[in-house]
Amino acid sequence: MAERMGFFTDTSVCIGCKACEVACKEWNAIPEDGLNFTGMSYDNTERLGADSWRHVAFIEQRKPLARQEPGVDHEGPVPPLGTPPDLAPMNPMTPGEGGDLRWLMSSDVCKHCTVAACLDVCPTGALFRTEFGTVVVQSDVCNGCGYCIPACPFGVLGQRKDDGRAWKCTLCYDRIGDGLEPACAKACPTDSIQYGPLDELRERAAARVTTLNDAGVDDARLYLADTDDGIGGAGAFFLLLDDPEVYGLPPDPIATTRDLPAMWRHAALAAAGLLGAGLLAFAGRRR
Amino acid sequence: MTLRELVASWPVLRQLKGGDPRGDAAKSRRTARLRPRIRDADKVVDSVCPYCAVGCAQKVYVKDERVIQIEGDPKSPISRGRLCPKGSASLQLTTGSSRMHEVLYRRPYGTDWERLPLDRAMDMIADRMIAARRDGWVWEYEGRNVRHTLGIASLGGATLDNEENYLLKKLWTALGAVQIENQARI
Amino acid sequence: MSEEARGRDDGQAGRDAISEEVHGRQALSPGDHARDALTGTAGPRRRRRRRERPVVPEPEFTSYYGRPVVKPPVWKALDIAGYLFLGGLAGASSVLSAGAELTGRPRLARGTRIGAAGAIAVSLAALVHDLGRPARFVNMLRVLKWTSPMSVGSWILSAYAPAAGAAALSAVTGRLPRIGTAGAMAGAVAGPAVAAYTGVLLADTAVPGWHEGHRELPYLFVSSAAGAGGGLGLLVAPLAEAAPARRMGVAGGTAELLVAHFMRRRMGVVAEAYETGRAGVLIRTAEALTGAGALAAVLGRRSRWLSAAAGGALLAGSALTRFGVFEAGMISSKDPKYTVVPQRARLDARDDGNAVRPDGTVQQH
Amino acid sequence: MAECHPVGFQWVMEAKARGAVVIHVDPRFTRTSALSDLHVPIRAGTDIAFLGGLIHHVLENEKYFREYVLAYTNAATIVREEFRDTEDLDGLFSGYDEEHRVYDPRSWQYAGSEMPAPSGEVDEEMLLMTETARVEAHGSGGPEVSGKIYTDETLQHPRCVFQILKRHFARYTPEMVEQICGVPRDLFDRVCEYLTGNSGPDRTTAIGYAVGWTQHTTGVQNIRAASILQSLLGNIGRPGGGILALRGHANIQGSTDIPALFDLLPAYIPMPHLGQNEGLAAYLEDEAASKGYWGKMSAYMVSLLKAWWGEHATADNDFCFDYLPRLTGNHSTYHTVLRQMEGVCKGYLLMGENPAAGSSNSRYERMGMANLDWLVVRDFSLIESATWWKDGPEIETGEMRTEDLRTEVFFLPAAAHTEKSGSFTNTDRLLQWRDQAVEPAGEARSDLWFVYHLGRLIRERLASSDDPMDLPIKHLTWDYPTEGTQAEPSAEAVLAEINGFGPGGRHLSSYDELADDGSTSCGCWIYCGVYADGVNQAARRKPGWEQDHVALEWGWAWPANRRILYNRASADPGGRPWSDRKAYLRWDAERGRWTGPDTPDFPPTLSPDHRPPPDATGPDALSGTDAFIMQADGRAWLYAPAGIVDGPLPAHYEPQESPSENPLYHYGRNPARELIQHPVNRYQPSDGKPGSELFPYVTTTYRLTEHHTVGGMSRWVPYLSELQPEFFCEVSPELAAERGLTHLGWATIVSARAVIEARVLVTERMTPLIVEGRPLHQIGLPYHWGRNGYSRGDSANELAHLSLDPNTHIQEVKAMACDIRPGRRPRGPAALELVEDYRRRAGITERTGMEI
Ligand SMILES: Nc1nc2c(c(=O)[nH]1)N[C@H]1C(S)=C(S)[C@@H](COP(=O)(O)OP(=O)(O)OC[C@H]3O[C@@H](n4cnc5c(=O)[nH]c(N)nc54)[C@H](O)[C@@H]3O)O[C@H]1N2
Ligand SMILES: Nc1nc2c(c(=O)[nH]1)N[C@H]1C(S)=C(S)[C@@H](COP(=O)(O)OP(=O)(O)OC[C@H]3O[C@@H](n4cnc5c(=O)[nH]c(N)nc54)[C@H](O)[C@@H]3O)O[C@H]1N2
Ligand code: SF4
Ligand code: SF4
Ligand code: SF4
Ligand code: SF4
Ligand code: SF4
Ligand SMILES: [Mo]
Repeated sequence: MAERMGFFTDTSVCIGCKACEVACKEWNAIPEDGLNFTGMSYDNTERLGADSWRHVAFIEQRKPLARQEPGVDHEGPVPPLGTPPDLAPMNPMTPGEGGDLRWLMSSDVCKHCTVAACLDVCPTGALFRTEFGTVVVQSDVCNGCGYCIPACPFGVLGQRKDDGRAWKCTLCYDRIGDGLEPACAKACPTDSIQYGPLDELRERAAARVTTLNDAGVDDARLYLADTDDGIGGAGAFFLLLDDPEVYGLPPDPIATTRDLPAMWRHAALAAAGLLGAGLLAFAGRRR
Repeated sequence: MTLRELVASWPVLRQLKGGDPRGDAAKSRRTARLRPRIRDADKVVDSVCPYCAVGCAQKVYVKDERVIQIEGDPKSPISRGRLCPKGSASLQLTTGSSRMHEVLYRRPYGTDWERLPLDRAMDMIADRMIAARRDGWVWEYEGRNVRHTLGIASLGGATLDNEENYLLKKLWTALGAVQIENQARI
Repeated sequence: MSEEARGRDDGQAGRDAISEEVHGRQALSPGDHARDALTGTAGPRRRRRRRERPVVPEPEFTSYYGRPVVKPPVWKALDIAGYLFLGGLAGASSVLSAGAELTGRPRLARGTRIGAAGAIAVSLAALVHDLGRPARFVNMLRVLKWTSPMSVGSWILSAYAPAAGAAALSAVTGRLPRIGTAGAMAGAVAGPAVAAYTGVLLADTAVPGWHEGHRELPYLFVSSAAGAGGGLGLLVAPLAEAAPARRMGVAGGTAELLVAHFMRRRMGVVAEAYETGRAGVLIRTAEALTGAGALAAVLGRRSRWLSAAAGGALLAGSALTRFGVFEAGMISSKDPKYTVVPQRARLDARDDGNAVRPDGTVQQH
Repeated sequence: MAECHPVGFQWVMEAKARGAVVIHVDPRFTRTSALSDLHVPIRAGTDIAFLGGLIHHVLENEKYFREYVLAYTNAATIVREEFRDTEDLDGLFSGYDEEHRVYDPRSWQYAGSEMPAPSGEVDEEMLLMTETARVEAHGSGGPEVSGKIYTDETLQHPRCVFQILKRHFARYTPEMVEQICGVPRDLFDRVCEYLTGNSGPDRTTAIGYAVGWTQHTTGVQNIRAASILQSLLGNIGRPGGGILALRGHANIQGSTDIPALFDLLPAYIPMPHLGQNEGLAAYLEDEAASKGYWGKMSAYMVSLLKAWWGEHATADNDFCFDYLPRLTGNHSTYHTVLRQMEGVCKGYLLMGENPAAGSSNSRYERMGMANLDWLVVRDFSLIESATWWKDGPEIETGEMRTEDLRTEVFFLPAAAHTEKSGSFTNTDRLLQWRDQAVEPAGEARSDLWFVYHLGRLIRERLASSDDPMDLPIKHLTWDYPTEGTQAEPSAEAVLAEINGFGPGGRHLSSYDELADDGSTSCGCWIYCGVYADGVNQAARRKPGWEQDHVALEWGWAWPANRRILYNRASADPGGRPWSDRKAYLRWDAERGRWTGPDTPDFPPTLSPDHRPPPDATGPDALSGTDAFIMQADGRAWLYAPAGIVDGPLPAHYEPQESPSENPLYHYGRNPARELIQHPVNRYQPSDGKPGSELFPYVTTTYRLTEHHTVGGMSRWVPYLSELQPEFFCEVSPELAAERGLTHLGWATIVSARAVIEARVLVTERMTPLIVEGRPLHQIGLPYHWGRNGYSRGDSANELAHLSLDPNTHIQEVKAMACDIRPGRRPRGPAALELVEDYRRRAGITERTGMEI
């Protein structure tokens, strides 16, 4: 087994350029996703899916970014968070002072979970864990059963319309197997996406949060770096400046397969119950 | 592949032999053979991003006389291997389906394009250049030497390279044309 | 140097550059500070220059433009909910047919054997239809994974379906009765597994409306299957042979109503998904039909017609339950609320020092 | 910068990581602002007031770097008595000629200049000088100043530059900044604090700008204002300092150096104009400077003529100087379109530009094209400029009918950068070579191929002509080797010619070797050395990690591979670094030369205490402290006595079309701005004049990271198009409420020229400003769209007008006024009617907007 490799995405230096999205598409020859003007700030990709393996989120908020001075001044209330975009001029917004504004950008990707629900549930073995500890779909094996798609607690996988198969980030399995950096990380102008051995990345990330916190960026926190969490820690983890749900990420994800033994027990009991009840139904009177 | 091999490669069997059905046992033959396509390049050519003036260094990977990938060159002390979305899209820019590869011609008052062979087009343009240049020729103005022509003009150059601009400026000036402009203006 | 020679040369240099690539990054890293940039840490604390502003009520939860967190299943309702229903029906029918066989109720046995095989055949067709690439169905048996309910299900089905098929074939043709009986018996053993595993199939996803019911769903589905199987028995068997089917239908239907109730009670906010929109309509109709079916089954002991109607109602109730559960899952996965609110509550509880069970539920002090 | 130079922005992040404070001054909160420490929203078009306020602060509070200012700037130089400032003449400088709307700059000269005293009247010669834009001829240095220079080192003389500066900027107070720019006092104070706190011997501040400053009627003066500020703070020629022009296209710098521009020959040698007929000597007399490197203009010019006409260029025939066409006025692109509409210019080649969507007032461009005999478009795809006769906006409105248009159109597919070899010069003046990877497919060819073979065909046709007008073509050196199946001319051979040859065909290695006796040839003197020793220096790719931070062995920068210009100023007058922290160059007395990580931008062995003999000329006339070696007086100019046509100092003028009045001057707009009076270029009433209330909002145009210019290289590329799929406008919630605009709905935007529609993006990143006590709203329009391609939309340039910076002839698309309303725009003739209605209600005539 090679060293476990992964991503540390530090959103505090992301400039929202979307080079990661394009570099990924070019390398993996992913089909274009269609023209859809969403009004979600500068995000017209909307979400991860079969044809977007990187997705850069844009969040405009009435919140200060440490001591940054945004210079703006607005009157009037803002619509609450979670409002659909067609109803909200700016979204998601935190109610706050009209002189506060920050624009958060963050590049999302498959988390290459330690406990990966998608992989666990895949009936064909199309999804498998590589020697780098990453989770990869083999497109020649995938039969389009679609099971992995709702299994992922992050909504990463998507089904491609024309071929019905499921697709997601491979952490550039072909590249890293040959000592190359993944395409997205290589392109990233500010090194917001950092690729490397997971242990090193975790250390660096921890130091980075401390630096940021010490420098007064109190909001900085790590997401999915903790091996005790519901997915056993991710192979791709993040430094965020707000709660995960603000970025469209689940605040406390769990790999549902963790509950699988219990579920099987219940299922076995239920099946036995059915058999028993069925046989019981024949006991007693004939009419 | 013989039937035996086929059966032997059945992951369930590999699994029974102790392979992990969530790991190596599930690997397909295609996956086992996976290589980054740039490894198969016949040559790797040094290039520079064609979009903006940052001038990020690119590496162009060529296989069978076709460009198969373009990425940043980490050697560059300017860009350190990185490319913005535009630079990253250079492959699609240069090899995408919106590129035209044929000369088109619209005749005066014509309502649609027609095809025209390249050498024919070059001949026609050369003839027109000579004629328009002559038409617009001015030898002098109020007794002073001018020797220029306003009959022809050209625009563009900031996406062209130095050598192209140099030849353009040289030819143009020798023709007596002065109306040569480019994006450096606007 | 000729152009060609240079090309080759560069090719070599290029290959070197590939190894330089990763190496290069490292070589650069000591001086590579861009990633350490800090924004907003210079200067004085921000001055508050704003007046009071109208306050908007605190939102219930936060999301990214109201977009779902998890992906809704790509399955089509007719295919998959239909499959769940038919699989359950088949499983329960097999149990019935075996019982009928053993207790000498030929009409019931024959009808449920054929019913089970028919149901499983259609359900398999639905499954294959739903696969984006039906040709690849064979890949289902590429591996055997206990972690994948669909894999387990595939293997169960590949045991069950031939058994049920053999049983039915023999019943229809009257040939090879031993094999038919063996098939029926095997089907009776595998059938309940078919009915039960589908609960796990749904529950083992991140769909809140399903996963939050992961303890109850297998019970719900087997009860519902029992209701349907009983219903089928009532439809196919003469009054003289229908008693077991009646008992199974009534028991199944009643259990289905009870389990569903408890399940929703435990789900918290996610239960809303079962009460709103199409899911709500389906669930309410299913409950009415199942209740009515069970009642009619009890009352219709002497009426072939009422028994048949009860059977039909139980079948329909069972089917609608699956469609309702399916739909509730879809609703719950399309609204980020159902993902975020329970998870946030869990997190907050943890932060407050409350114990969180391994399955993620909160144990309050 | 994060938006338009994203990969370059990594160095800003690098600086931030080392503690730099980043300030972003922009009307909009952009991706750059998101990563900056301070965002200053500013009313578009008011940067001079803002920078003027900073200069005021520096002068008033004595925050300037006195030693630097005294040693390296012209602060102490005394100016002519005749000079009058805008403060004296209410917005005009002395020498203004109302009839021609130009300045006679003679009164702005230093005292002691040999120029004749100003007559107050502009002669034709002067007009020509102005129109043919001598300014750009100084792209690599300053213009000539002649005569003896008087100075007052105490900076007390009332006519010394320093005192003039103080008086000129006295009214640019923080209050005035607030009133004009809409920048609140406290925000402005913080900028002052950061800026001055980060300048001096130990620290430097850099200023980066791009077209947010240049695309104004006061474009050049915006940059002049920054130069004054940076010179006062001692931030030029030093590491971490400077004014960084973030240039545009991949080779925009190269196409200025080897100019596809009407007024320049390669390397900023001015094109001769009508008045310059008396031969080479007289021309050189006119143009060359007596001191500094421009003093060697004769060598540069003769070598250029030798490169072009080879053996035919001899001392006897003035090296064919007469073969050069003469300028007779302004031949810039917008004036060329006038010639097209007049029927004078009949043939047009578009090689990599798309004016039908990218040029200001694009309708004006199409009108010109519709009157051509023939048009050649070379591009990758069928851009708007190639298809307007078929599907342009005028076809939609019914103003033009395809069947009635006589223009003959040739579309020739161009080769992409991977399909040809050549060099690009990036924004750091760095030449980088690209190798051809594959041959272009089908009939696509490089522009090199096109120009070379077109020249060859023309030469074949004229070979037997004995018309004297054809001699320059017949005698032209045009014998490049060709390669490959497509007979592609060798780009390296062209580069070698650009670099130049010495006697015996030796490749030159430096412009110091150039001579004016015909023994050397050189196609672009500032590029001399790029092919030194027959090695393509631009192709050098020594990895960054094997070099120091200056990385002299990556590519090749002009001039002479220097990376920081005027780097002599990084050391004090005695040749010692100003501080250890900011050390760069130093004088090594033992070895008798300048040393440091960079090529010295100074004669390498000229000692700091060298004083030239009084009669020396050219580089020999430099003293050991004349750090600004391309300037005729060796000094950085706080005050520009020559070379700039709209004033020696920047003054705040309102944009051509502005909803606000100028509180400083009666003459509220740049008196020397260039206007084009034409029916398809009507101007709106401005600054409170009746009718201006119909166009109450400031509009600015800009770029998005995901697209490139007018989209020829991005709107056709699906991976980029999907990232920004539609044309939109950015407005604040307040403006949305005021005008009933809904998020994701449509907006119709109207100017006196056109009406367009855009999707609405309501965002708090757009903030209302308080200008002159009233709220002012700004509208943001990314200008990338047009009607062709994969992602399509209306083009913002339909709205724009032609009012140009008089120095550079650049259009003002960064600050305009317009109206916005909800809903989609009318189609067909109704669109014309709507615009006509606005014009009628605003009382617009051909005189509107033409006031001084
Ligand atoms: N992604 C991308 N990158 C590009 C290009 C591209 O099209 N797309 N084009 C390239 C080219 S050709 C060029 S020229 C450069 C241009 O690079 P930039 O000049 O950076 O580009 P713009 O976005 O046009 O303008 C910059 C900013 O100026 C602001 N602005 C507008 N008016 C004013 C004003 O009056 N004062 C101040 N202070 N700011 C103002 C705008 O809001 C905008 O944010 O970019 C190059 N790089
Ligand atoms: N409103 C408004 N207008 C503006 C600006 C603004 O900020 N606001 N900015 C201005 C600025 S700075 C600029 S630079 C211009 C840009 O305006 P344009 O230069 O007109 O726009 P581009 O789309 O860059 O056009 C370049 C064309 O060259 C083609 N091309 C690329 N490479 C080659 C090649 O090698 N050979 C040939 N023959 N063609 C090639 C591309 O496909 C593209 O169509 O827009 C200007 N207009
Ligand atoms: S992660 Fe990097 S590449 Fe992606 S948007 Fe952010 S800065 Fe750009
Ligand atoms: S994030 Fe989702 S798709 Fe990625 S490994 Fe985890 S479960 Fe699988
Ligand atoms: S869709 Fe493909 S990858 Fe996903 S679970 Fe099914 S077979 Fe596995
Ligand atoms: S690692 Fe590779 S596959 Fe994954 S997002 Fe990055 S570029 Fe795409
Ligand atoms: S990659 Fe981006 S920043 Fe670099 S040169 Fe290309 S367009 Fe400019
Ligand atoms: Mo530009």
